[in-house]
Amino acid sequence: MIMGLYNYWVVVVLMMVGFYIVIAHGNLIKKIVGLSIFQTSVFIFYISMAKVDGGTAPILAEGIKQYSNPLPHVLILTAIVVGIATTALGLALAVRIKEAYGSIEEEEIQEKDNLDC
Amino acid sequence: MDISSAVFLLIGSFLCVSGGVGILRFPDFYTRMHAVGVTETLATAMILIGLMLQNPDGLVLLKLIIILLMTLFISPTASHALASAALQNNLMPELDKQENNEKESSSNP
Amino acid sequence: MAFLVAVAIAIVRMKDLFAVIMLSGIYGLLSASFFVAMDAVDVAFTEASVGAGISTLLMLVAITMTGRTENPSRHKPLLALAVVTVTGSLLIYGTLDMPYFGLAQDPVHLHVAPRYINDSMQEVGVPNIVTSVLASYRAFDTFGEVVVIFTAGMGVLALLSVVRHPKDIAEIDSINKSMHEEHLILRIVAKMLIPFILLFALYVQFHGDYGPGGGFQAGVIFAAAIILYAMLFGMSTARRVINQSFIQMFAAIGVLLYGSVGVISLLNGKNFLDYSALSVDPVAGQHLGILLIELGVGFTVTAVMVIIFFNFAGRRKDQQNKEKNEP
Amino acid sequence: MLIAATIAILVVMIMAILRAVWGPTLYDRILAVNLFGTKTVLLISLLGFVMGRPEFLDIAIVYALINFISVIGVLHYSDAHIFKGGDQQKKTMKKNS
Repeated sequence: MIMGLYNYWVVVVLMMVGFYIVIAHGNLIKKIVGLSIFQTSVFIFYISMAKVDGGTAPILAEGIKQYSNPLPHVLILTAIVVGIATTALGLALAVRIKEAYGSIEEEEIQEKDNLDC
Repeated sequence: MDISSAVFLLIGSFLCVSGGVGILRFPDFYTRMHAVGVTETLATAMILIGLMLQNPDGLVLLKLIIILLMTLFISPTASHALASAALQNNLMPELDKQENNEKESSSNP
Repeated sequence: MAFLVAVAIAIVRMKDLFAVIMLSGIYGLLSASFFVAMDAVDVAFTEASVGAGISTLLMLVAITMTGRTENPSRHKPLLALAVVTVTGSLLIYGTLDMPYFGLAQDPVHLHVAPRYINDSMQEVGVPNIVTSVLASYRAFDTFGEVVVIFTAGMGVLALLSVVRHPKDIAEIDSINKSMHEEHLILRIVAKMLIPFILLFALYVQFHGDYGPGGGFQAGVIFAAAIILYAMLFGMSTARRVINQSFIQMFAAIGVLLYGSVGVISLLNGKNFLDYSALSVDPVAGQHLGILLIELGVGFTVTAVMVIIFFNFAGRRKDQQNKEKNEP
Repeated sequence: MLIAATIAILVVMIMAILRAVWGPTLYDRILAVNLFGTKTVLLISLLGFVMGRPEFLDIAIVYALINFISVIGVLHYSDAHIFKGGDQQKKTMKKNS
């Protein structure tokens, strides 16, 4: 019973760690790292759903009956690459923000915005 | 065959663990570097040879050999780069502490 | 299963402020080994090259531009903690209804997957089910992903590209001269390794039908080789080898190749991206289609990764130059 | 025996993580990541044998390559030491030297 749901709990914990970083930290780079942790936790969730006991990797070979579910693998595979692309975009935004505001701390950026208004 | 493979694997894992203990317990960066750099290559080679003895099958053997070769190239290079970068950035080994003297002198490039 | 414990240990990372990037590299490696343990070899392949390699590098480059220290947070973390705890416990409550891990009768495994596992060999003729699902059954999705990647690359280009500065011939010369002083060993080893990496990337690209691999992974590995070259031999040298506009064209060619395969099958009277139209024998057509599409994916991913890296690094150099000129 | 080796490597990985979290200097962390990467290569190859499908050593090759590239990259970008907020780094260095 405990082992049965253990994976999902770890996923939840990881996801919450990522979430916490995103909402509690002001540094934009840190936030991006938090987002990527969140993302990875979703990946782990999908992949552990795909696992079948006694199954092996979904590459057909002779003499193997039980395969793991290939569909989540496909989804996650593309998601990872898209994830890196979006992470890069986020980092690019952070770099531009640094150039424009001289800081990547959320509060300082907001202060500067308030001064401008 | 099985026994020799087991022996190789055991030696490899022992070296791994000793390297791990080294990275945890040694007092400064260069000694840690020493512990890791020396054991790492040998341990990897041992374990890979152990695996090769497990399964003498064409393509798998080839891939293992490729991994072995690449490890032999890569890990000394990486260690070298790391040590020289640390040295260039003025990270000095702890030479003044009495008890560390011997270890330092052997690892200081 | 021992892995999950290790993954949980990785959580410790959040307390650390300066080594976050290093730890996120370790985190990527860990999650990739977890994927191997979970039989998802293709995913592990991708995560290995992406999570551990490229994303660590990109974050590092970004950090050199934005500064390394993080201000201590002035928020009250209690509120955030409360939100997180509540959400977390709700989610855990939700998992209680989940089917247990690894059972073969899970609803997930009963719906589409059996068809992929049982019929893909006859219909597509590719042993790697992940590849056949990725490139044939769900090719439309993958097309979308490729376009997303392309768009992200263009976004980075729009945000970070610097105005073309004149080619620094002087810099190339100085790098060539410094060859014997700095990074000598590194450069020689890299010179030996880079052809091998490129060859291996090609192997991954074309072996994707039979083993783990495919366009996404091969693209990332290819890009990693180019990035290694750019780091060790200087950006200007790398720019001379791989022209910026050329690589931009390459990214577009990848997407176009993918799309045109779809259009060809449309013109031949089948559905969009139905490769059976490409050849008389449907299975051979599928083979050809998958090959072409993986090629398109590989092109785009390589080009976009290289674009992203070049723009980050070029931006950084630009900033450095400005700093040098100002004081 | 395979299992024993796997467990040994897991133990070393935990040690490397500890060092990476702990590590007083930047280079300690890089060293730990490097060690971790090599151990992951070994772990993947061992896992392939444990699970009885050793065809997937490609992944281990990728790991070895990527590990090298990322170590070089990290060094390249930390070597330049143009960290704008780089006081911390200098402080730790002084402490250590």
